[in-house]
Formats: sequence, structure tokens, C-alpha cells
Amino acid sequence: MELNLLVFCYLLGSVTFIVGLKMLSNPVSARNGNLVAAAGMFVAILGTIFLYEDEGKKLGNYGWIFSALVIGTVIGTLMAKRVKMTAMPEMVSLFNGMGGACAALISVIEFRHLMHGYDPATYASNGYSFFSSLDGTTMLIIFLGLIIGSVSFSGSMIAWGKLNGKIKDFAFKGQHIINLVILLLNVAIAAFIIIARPEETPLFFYAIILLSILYGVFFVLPIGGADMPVVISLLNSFTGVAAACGGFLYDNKVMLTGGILVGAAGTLLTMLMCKAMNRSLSNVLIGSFGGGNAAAGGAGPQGGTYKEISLSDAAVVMSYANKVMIVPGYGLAVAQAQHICHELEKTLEAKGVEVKYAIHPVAGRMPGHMNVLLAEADVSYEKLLEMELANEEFKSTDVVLILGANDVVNPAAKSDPSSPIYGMPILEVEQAKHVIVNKRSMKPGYAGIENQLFFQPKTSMLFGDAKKALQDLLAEVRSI
Amino acid sequence: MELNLLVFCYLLGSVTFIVGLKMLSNPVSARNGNLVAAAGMFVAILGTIFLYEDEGKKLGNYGWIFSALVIGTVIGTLMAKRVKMTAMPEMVSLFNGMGGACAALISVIEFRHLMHGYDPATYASNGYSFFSSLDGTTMLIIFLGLIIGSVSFSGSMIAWGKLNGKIKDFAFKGQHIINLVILLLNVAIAAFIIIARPEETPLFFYAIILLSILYGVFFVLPIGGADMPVVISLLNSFTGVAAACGGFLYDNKVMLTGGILVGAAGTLLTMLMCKAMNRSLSNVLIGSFGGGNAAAGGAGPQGGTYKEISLSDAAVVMSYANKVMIVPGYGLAVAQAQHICHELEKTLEAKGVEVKYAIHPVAGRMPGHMNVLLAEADVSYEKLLEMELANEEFKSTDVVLILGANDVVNPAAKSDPSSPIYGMPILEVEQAKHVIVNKRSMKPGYAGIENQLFFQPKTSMLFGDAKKALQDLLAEVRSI
Amino acid sequence: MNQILNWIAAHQEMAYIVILMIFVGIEIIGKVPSVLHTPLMSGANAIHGVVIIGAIIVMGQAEEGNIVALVLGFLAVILGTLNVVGGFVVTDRMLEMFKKKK
Amino acid sequence: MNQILNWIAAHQEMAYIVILMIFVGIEIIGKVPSVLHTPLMSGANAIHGVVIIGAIIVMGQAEEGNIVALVLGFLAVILGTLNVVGGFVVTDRMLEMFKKKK
Ligand SMILES: NC(=O)c1ccc[n+]([C@@H]2O[C@H](COP(=O)([O-])OP(=O)(O)OC[C@H]3O[C@@H](n4cnc5c(N)ncnc54)[C@H](OP(=O)(O)O)[C@@H]3O)[C@@H](O)[C@H]2O)c1
Ligand SMILES: NC(=O)c1ccc[n+]([C@@H]2O[C@H](COP(=O)([O-])OP(=O)(O)OC[C@H]3O[C@@H](n4cnc5c(N)ncnc54)[C@H](OP(=O)(O)O)[C@@H]3O)[C@@H](O)[C@H]2O)c1
Repeated sequence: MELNLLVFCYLLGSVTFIVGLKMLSNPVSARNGNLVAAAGMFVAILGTIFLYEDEGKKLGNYGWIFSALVIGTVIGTLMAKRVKMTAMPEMVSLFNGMGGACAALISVIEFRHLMHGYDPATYASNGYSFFSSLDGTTMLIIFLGLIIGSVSFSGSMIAWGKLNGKIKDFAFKGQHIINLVILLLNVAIAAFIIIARPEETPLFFYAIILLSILYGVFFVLPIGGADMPVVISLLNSFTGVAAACGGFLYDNKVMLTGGILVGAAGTLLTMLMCKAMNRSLSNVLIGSFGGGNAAAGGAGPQGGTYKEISLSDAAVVMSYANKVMIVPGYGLAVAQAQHICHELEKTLEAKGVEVKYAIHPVAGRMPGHMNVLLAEADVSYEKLLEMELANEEFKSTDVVLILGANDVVNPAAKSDPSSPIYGMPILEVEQAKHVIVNKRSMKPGYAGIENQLFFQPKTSMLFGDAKKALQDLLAEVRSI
Repeated sequence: MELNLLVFCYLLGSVTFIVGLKMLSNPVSARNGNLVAAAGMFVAILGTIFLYEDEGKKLGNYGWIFSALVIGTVIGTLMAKRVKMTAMPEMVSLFNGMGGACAALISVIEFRHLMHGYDPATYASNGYSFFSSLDGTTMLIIFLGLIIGSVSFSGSMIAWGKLNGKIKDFAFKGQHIINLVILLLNVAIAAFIIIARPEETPLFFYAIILLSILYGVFFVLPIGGADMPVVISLLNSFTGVAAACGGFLYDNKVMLTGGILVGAAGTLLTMLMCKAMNRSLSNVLIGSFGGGNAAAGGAGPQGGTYKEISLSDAAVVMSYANKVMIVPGYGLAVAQAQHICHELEKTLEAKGVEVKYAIHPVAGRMPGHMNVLLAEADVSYEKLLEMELANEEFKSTDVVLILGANDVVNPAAKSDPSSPIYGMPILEVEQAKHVIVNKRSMKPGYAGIENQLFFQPKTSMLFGDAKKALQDLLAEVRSI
Repeated sequence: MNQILNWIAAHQEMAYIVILMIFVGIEIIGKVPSVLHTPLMSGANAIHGVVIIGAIIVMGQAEEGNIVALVLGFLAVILGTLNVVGGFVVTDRMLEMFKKKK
Repeated sequence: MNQILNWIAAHQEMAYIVILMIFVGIEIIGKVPSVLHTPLMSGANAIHGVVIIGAIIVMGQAEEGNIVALVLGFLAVILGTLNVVGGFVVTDRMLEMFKKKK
């Protein structure tokens, strides 16, 4: 009876995951979708604690279970509540790593369980064969969960460190080959254990853990820090598969379906993310331009002549404009200039200037980066125009103020088929009357390519760190 | 071993059904999608014939099976190849009915099987209990398959007859109540058999068949003939569910998944069809305006004054136009005037007039009706403009020739919120310089509402049967 | 209520397969353009012809002497074949009409 | 080859569930607007926290004396909880940012 109820709880859980994820992919229902999935998860967890039984035996160790749950909940909530908006992707990465580690630990415990508390003497007395009765499939699944979980764990930790700025990009020649070797070695050992079941099984088993962790590290290390959102999404789908392995192991449908759902949806999402940046997944993973920012930087100032604008001129042009559009980009985010930007917006509005923001979907370093950033600074949602809308409004705009954005306003995406960003939709700022660009130098942005926009007669440059420049600009505007 | 292979065949079949249906919903891949699903079906059928075994026993009666397959294939292919393009929906309905009957027959045979060749004497000697060992679920599924299959069969036959013109709409007061009673009676008998298992079981069983068939007939009879595509789509999803019941019965995954897939997709499709016509499903089934064509017809000529145009004037206007757009509608289809229409198009083109067709998605009586109709008359595909494109081209059009279309050009859909078709996108023919409307009278079309377009200064009417009028028009045009 | 839970637990996998299939069915139709409604309906019609597999099994298991079962099974197989073959062929013909003649 | 077939047949339902779930996963993402990529990733991340159920089972089945199992299980449950709770909370916070302030 209770077991039947548990089956139903699990079924409910699976359905809420699907419905929740579906709702999450639509802006209107997204928030409720998250809650729906969370409710399903809650039911599934409670059901497991109180209803689960194996061969008639209920679960024990309630003390341990609940203390772990409480500890996890408190820490998790605090971390999630405290994190700065712009540090969200690293938070996701951290949590993803926890999930991966959890899956790996389950595999470890199950393996130890199968080994009945490994002890060489009993092992030998059993004729080295105490899992001869075990079918290869179970072993295979334990190994899969272990390897994928561990890779996801260590990879996520590295991704987290990179986004934190604690770990720097690190690549050496032939790294891809080493990675491949590690992976193959891993598979070979696993196969060896499953088929030959040698005396040293436990040793080999722990070697697999080590190698997997190593692989995760080497896999993520060389990828450019800016590509981390894509990598996190990929590792996310890995963890999903690892969770599904657990589902196989315990013949537990909610784990199986939840894991597979995330595995499939996550893989597609990863591809969609790459597509939004006009790149392929392999391109991101091999890092053909993501890591090369600095190297390509020197190519900057060859495109022609550009003109600068003084702070006071910029202030005058903007104060007497009818409509100003602000294009925020990655530079605004690193300079943490969103609050001062909002100040400027309010000051201009007080002077009767209409001010709006043009938001490119991949401006910044994570999808939705600009929305999150500006929401943090209390910019009202109605002022944020999506790309299509913004492109229509540029025609009637007097001044476009570009703050640390580069690739997302690069006309090469439309006009130059040889450009690596060719085909990416951009903000067509040239349709406005004036364009003022704030950045620190003529160096290129993420894609490492030059931007002809900066050399056009309409455009004038306002060099300097975004925060500093905006502060000065604000003072000038106020003094008019 | 062979059974394992069969499982794999079935898995393959299920996947091809999903992929095929997915491809079918995209114009580019649709045709291949159909082939993919057909290939999967072929594999599943062959697999069943040669690999299936039950308790170690293979299937027998190969002679019967193959002759039935050959007979079905020959007849099915011939019918499908010979049918006229515009009679497609009735063909689909017929085949759908066959599927429903097949599902119902399976239930009958299984029931008889459970009864070990019913014979009152043995029955009594068994203590009237020879399916006391049977679990209720199996019975339930047998009944479900029987009822749904029979309803689908008889309903489809009626739909077929209606589209054929052999069966007329037939409704009497309180019909919905009678339908409900039949349905409830059916359910009650089924429940009675399952729970009480009375002596007269077989009798009751055959009563269910009869009642189900009756229900199908009464269900479809009152619905307007023009709504048959929607009804067929609904019955289609019914048959899907009936097939899925078979899947439960034999624990056969390919039947189960295929059936459920069609059941779910068919239900959604039915709703989408209704939406394209700006109606709700219940509205179609209760027939609030579908059946009332004739009744509402009298309300026609109250809208104002309209002017007529003579054949020769119409011919002159069109011959000297730069661009003519033809808007085909249901009237063209019933008059079978597509060939003569194509003639007219060619003659005008020979005179240097640019001629195109504006195709509304729900023009005619089935989705895609006009595409099929004009394709039959060899009109080239490039000349057919979809609604959005057509609406843009009307601006530069000199003459719009409306042939037996009405609702799809009714401006009330845009301007009159109280109109039953309000909100349906329409062909905005008023943007052209002249509009010539061919129909037989001022009677309304399918929705039974008046059309203000006919009373506008731009519009002139050319009364007469579409085929006749076009022939005369063609003669006039040639004589210029 | 209890019985329903029992039933779900006993047919757990079936329940999952059915529910997932419903999601798949609904999702893959998505936003199909209305000109494709008829061919899609026709294609789906051919797919539920999979019921023929049940007919074949019934037919193949009928005992030699059981004329009624043989005849009914024979009929069922013919009807199923009509559904399958006719369905796919008619769909193909419809879709032929829609392809761009270039 | 033979073994694979065997395996599929033995885990027939599982195979169906997995395959159908893959279709569902791919289809429901469909055309998600790119601003939602991060919240969607985060929501999916919380969902795979369902792995915690495995951790709870392991923990609940560990024998009293088996300290290693208890400690590892304890750790696994904490990590899993972090994944679940942190994941859902962070997603909610993100989505809060996106809602229209009217
Ligand atoms: N959104 C995502 O999900 C995502 C994820 C990964 C990658 N990407 C990629 O990131 C790029 C985003 O385009 P974007 O236009 O936002 O950024 P961008 O092309 O990377 O350009 C940023 C510009 O900001 C300037 N900058 C840096 N620090 C600054 C500071 N403190 N003050 C002022 N300016 C500063 C830099 O020029 P200086 O050095 O001269 O100052 C740089 O040219 C796209 O290529 C996109 O594909 C996006
Ligand atoms: N496409 C679908 O899937 C589908 C399915 C079900 C319903 N519908 C509905 O059907 C309607 C389709 O619109 P529609 O504009 O094509 O057709 P309509 O609104 O039904 O109008 C057809 C017109 O053709 C005229 N007509 C009839 N026979 C004729 C003949 N022999 N020669 C010349 N004219 C003739 C009729 O007027 P006279 O009597 O004065 O000649 C009638 O007004 C929509 O309301 C749609 O929602 C469509």
C-alpha cells in the first residue's frame, strides 16, 4: 500500500518536472514553472523518506538523514540568497558540482556495498569472486554514474573558479590528446574490471575516481572563461545523466526520468546557447576564439581613423537630444557601472530626454546578463527593449550611448561573410543620428575582431573605464 | 533471441512513428516523414508475423494472414490511388473507420476467446463462472477497445457518407440527450458485466456493440457536413486510443505507443483545426452554426445596395489590368471549376496580365483544400500565395476575382467584435483597386453571416455558378 | 482510490510510457501550419493502423477448427491492412500535391 | 549485438521510458528565448538534484556500525540537498528579476 503511494508520488514528481521545465521555457510562466518542479521534488523526497521500503524493510537512520537535509537546506538557501546577481552562473556551477559529487558518492557507496566492506582476507577466502554473481550491467551503471558524476563535479568546480576569477585559463599544446588518453584509460579500466574482475578491483576502482576528476579538470581548464555558461550547461546535462544512472541502479523512476529529462533538455539547451552566439559546440570546447581575446587584441587600431569626443560635448549632445538609447555590454558589467548608469538615465529623464536600453540577447557573458544587471540597479523593466524592438527604435533615436559593448554592435556580422560572427543578429545602432562609444581602448571584445563601427563618421569614442566615464559624464550633465 | 529481436523491431517502430509525425508537421520534411512512419510500420508488421511467439508457440495460419494482407493491400492501394484529390477527407474517414472496426473486432475475438467458444451448456456446467479468474482490468480494456472502436467505425462511416453527399444532416430536438443516454447505458452495461458477471454476459456484450455503433451514428449525424474534417480528426484520435487498448491487452508496446501517440496528437490537431476556423470544439460538436447554413441564408440581402458587373465589363477590366489576384473558395470547389479557372489564368497571362492566387488557410471545407484543388488543375505552386504574402500584394493589385469565397474575405472578422468569425485572419481584398465577386446569389457562406464587402463601392458582383461564369468570362476575354 | 494506486503501481512502466507518450504527442504537433492539417491527420490515421498487429496475433493464434475466430480474424487483418496501406498511400498522394514544383 | 538485444528486451520498459523522455526533453525546450537560457539551465540543474533520492536511500539503508557508509551517505545527502534547494532558490531569484515590474 505505502509502496503504491510512493510509486504515485514518483509519477507525480516526473510529471511536474516535465511540466515545470516546459513552463520555464516561456517568460510568462517561468517562475511558476520553477515552483511546480520544486513542489514535485518535495513530494518525491518526502515520499522516499517515509514510504520507501526494500524487501519489506523501511529506511533507517532518520537522525542522519534529517540533519543532512537541514544542513544542506540552510547552507543552500543562504548561498542562493546571498549571491550577487551577476555571480549567478558560478552559483549554478557550484550547485551542479554538488549534484555530480552526490551521484559519484552514490556509486562509491554502492560499489563498497557490493564488496561487503572490502577486506583482502575475506576477499581471498571467497576465492576473489564475491561479485561473480553480479551482472555486468549493474557494474556498468555504477561506473557510468561514477565517471560522469566525477567529471561533472571537478569540471564544475573549475568553471566556478574561473568565473570567480580564481582560476586562470590554462592550455598547453597537446592537451586535447592528453584528455583523450585519460578518458580512454578510464574506459579501459572500467571494462577491465567488469570483464576480468581482478584481485585488485578496489584499487582500480579508486583509480577511476581519480582519473575522472583529473579529466574534468583538464577538460574545462583550457576553455575561455567567457565560455563558461556553455560549459556549465553541458556539465549540467552530464549530471542529469549521472542521476539517471542512479535511477537505473535503484530501479527508481523519478530519478531515471528526471535525470534523462535534464540530460536531453540540457544538451539541446547547450546547443541553443552556442547558436545564439553563432558558434558550434565543438568550437566552444576546442576554444578556437573564446580563449584568444588577448592575443588578437593587437590587431585593433588598423581600421582607419576614429574621432574622440570630450566629456562636455557628450554631455551637451545627450542633454539636448529627444531620445537616447543606451546599449550596455560586457564592459558595463565588469566595471560594475549599472548603478551610475541608472543615475545618468534618471538625470537625463529629468531634463526631458527619453531614455531607453537596447538589450542584445548575448550581450555580456551569460544569457540574460544585461537584464539581470540592470534589474539589480532598479532600472524599470519597460525601459529594456529587446533586439527587434530596439532595432526599430534606433531610426528615431538621436544619440546611442554604447557602454562597454562591442561584438553585439559590430556591423561585420551583417556585412562581412568572412567574419567569425557573420550571421549573428546585431543591434543596428548606425540607424541613429549619433553614436557615442565608451570603452577603455580600441581593443576588440570577446570575439577578438575589429569593429568598423568605431571608424564611421557618425561615431565618436569616449575612452575610459565605464564607471569612471559615467561618473564624469553625469557630473557634466548635471552642470548643464 | 527472436523475441528480443521483435522487441527491438517494436522499439524501432515506435521511434519511427514519433519521428515521422514530427516530420509530417513541417512542410519541407512532411513527405519523408510519412515514408519513415510507413517503414517503421512495415518492420513492426513483418516482425510480428515471423518473430512473435506466445509461451513458446509461434503464430500459425500463415495462409490466412498473407491472403488477408494481400487483399487489404491491393484494395487499399487501389482506393487510395484512384480517389479524387478533393475526396481525400472522405477517404481518410473510410480508412479510419476500418481501423476502428479492426480494433473492435479484436475485442470481440478476445472476448470470445475468454469465453472459450460460448456455449450455454458448458457455461452452466462451469457454474457460470469461467471468467471468474479474469481480472477486471483486462475486461475493462476489452470493453474500452470495443466501445471506442465501434463508435469510431460507425461515426467514420457516417462522416464518409456525408462528405460523399449520400447522407444528409439530420438533427432532432433532444438528440444530445438521447446520445448521452446511449452512452451512459453503454457504460452501465460494461460496468455491470465487469462487476456482476451475470449469466447473460454474451448477450449484454453484443448489446454493447450495437449501442456503440448507434452512438457513433447519432453522434455524427447532426454535425454539419462542412465540419466533417474536424469530426474525422476527432474520430481519428479515438481510433488511436482503441489501438492503444489493444496494446494493453497484448502488452504490445508498439501498439500502445502508436495508439497513444495518435490519440494525443490527434486530439491536439482537432483543437488546432477548430482554432484555425476560430471556433471551439464543443461549438463544432453541438453544431451551433455549422449546420445552420440554409436557415441563416435568408438574412442575406439586408446590408445595403450592391452593384452587378456584366461579363464583358469584367473581361475588359481584367484584360487590361497589370495584376489580377484570384481568391478561390468553397464555391469554386463545389462547382469543380478549377480547370477552367486555370484556363482563364493562362489566357490572361498570355495577354501580359500577371495572375496569382491568394490562398486562405481555411478556404473551402478542409485544410489545404485550395492547394489540393488547384494542384489537381496543374496550377503552378509558385502562383499560390499564402495569406500573409497575399495581403501584402493586394496593395499593388488591380483586380481581385473572388470565386465562390465568402467568409475568408469577410471584413467583419476584423471590424465587428460581435461577429462569430471575429478574430479570424482574413484576406484583405479591399486594398486592391477593384473587387469582382462571383457567387450564385447574395446568400451567406459557411458561417451563415452577411458580408459587408459585397456592398462596398469597390465591389461588383458577377452572379452565377462558378464554372458557368468562368466559361463565359473566358470566352469574353478571348474575344477581346 | 486504493485500487487505482494498486493498479498504477502494478502497471508502473505502462503508466510512465502512456504519460510520456501523451507529452510527446502534444509537443511534436506544436505549431503545424494549417495547410498541413489534412495530411497530418491522414498520416496519424495511418499510424493508428498499427492495430493490425493485434489482428495478426489474433489471427495467427486462432485454432484450426474455430471458424468464427478465423473469419473474424481474417476480416480484422483485411480492415487493418486497409487502414495502414490506404492511409500511407493517401497521405503520400496528398503531400505530393504540396511539394514545390520547380 | 546479441547481448544488446537481450539487454533491451530485458529492460524493455526502461528503454521506452528513456527514449520517450529524450524526445520530451528535446521537444519541450523548443524555441526558448535566449534571455531565459540562464534560468532554464538553473532550473534544469535543480531538477537533476533528484539524485538526492538515491542518496537518501543509501543513507537510510546503511547499517548502524558502518561508519564509512554513514559518513559518505551523510555527505551525499548534504550535497544533494545543496543541489536541490540552492538550485530552486537561485532560479527563483533569477526569474524574479525578469518579471515585469508594473
Ligand atoms: N551572453 C552570453 O551568454 C555570452 C556567453 C559567452 C560569450 N558571449 C559573447 O560575448 C560577447 C558579448 O558582446 P558585448 O558587446 O557585450 O561584449 P564584447 O564584445 O566582449 O565587448 C566588451 C567591450 O567592453 C570593453 N570593456 C571591458 N572592460 C571595460 C570597462 N571596465 N569599462 C569600459 N569598457 C570596458 C572592452 O573594450 P576595451 O578593452 O577597449 O575597454 C570590450 O571591447 C559576444 O561576442 C557574445 O557572443 C556571450
Ligand atoms: N478549410 C477547412 O478546413 C474548413 C473546414 C470546415 C469549415 N470551414 C469554414 O468554411 C469557410 C470557408 O470559407 P470560404 O470563403 O471558402 O467559403 P464560404 O464562406 O463557405 O462561402 C462559399 C460561398 O461560395 C458560394 N457558392 C456556393 N456554390 C457555388 C457555386 N457553385 N458557384 C459559385 N459560388 C458558389 C456560396 O454563395 P452562393 O450560395 O450565393 O453561391 C458561398 O457564399 C470558413 O468559414 C471556414 O471556417 C473550413
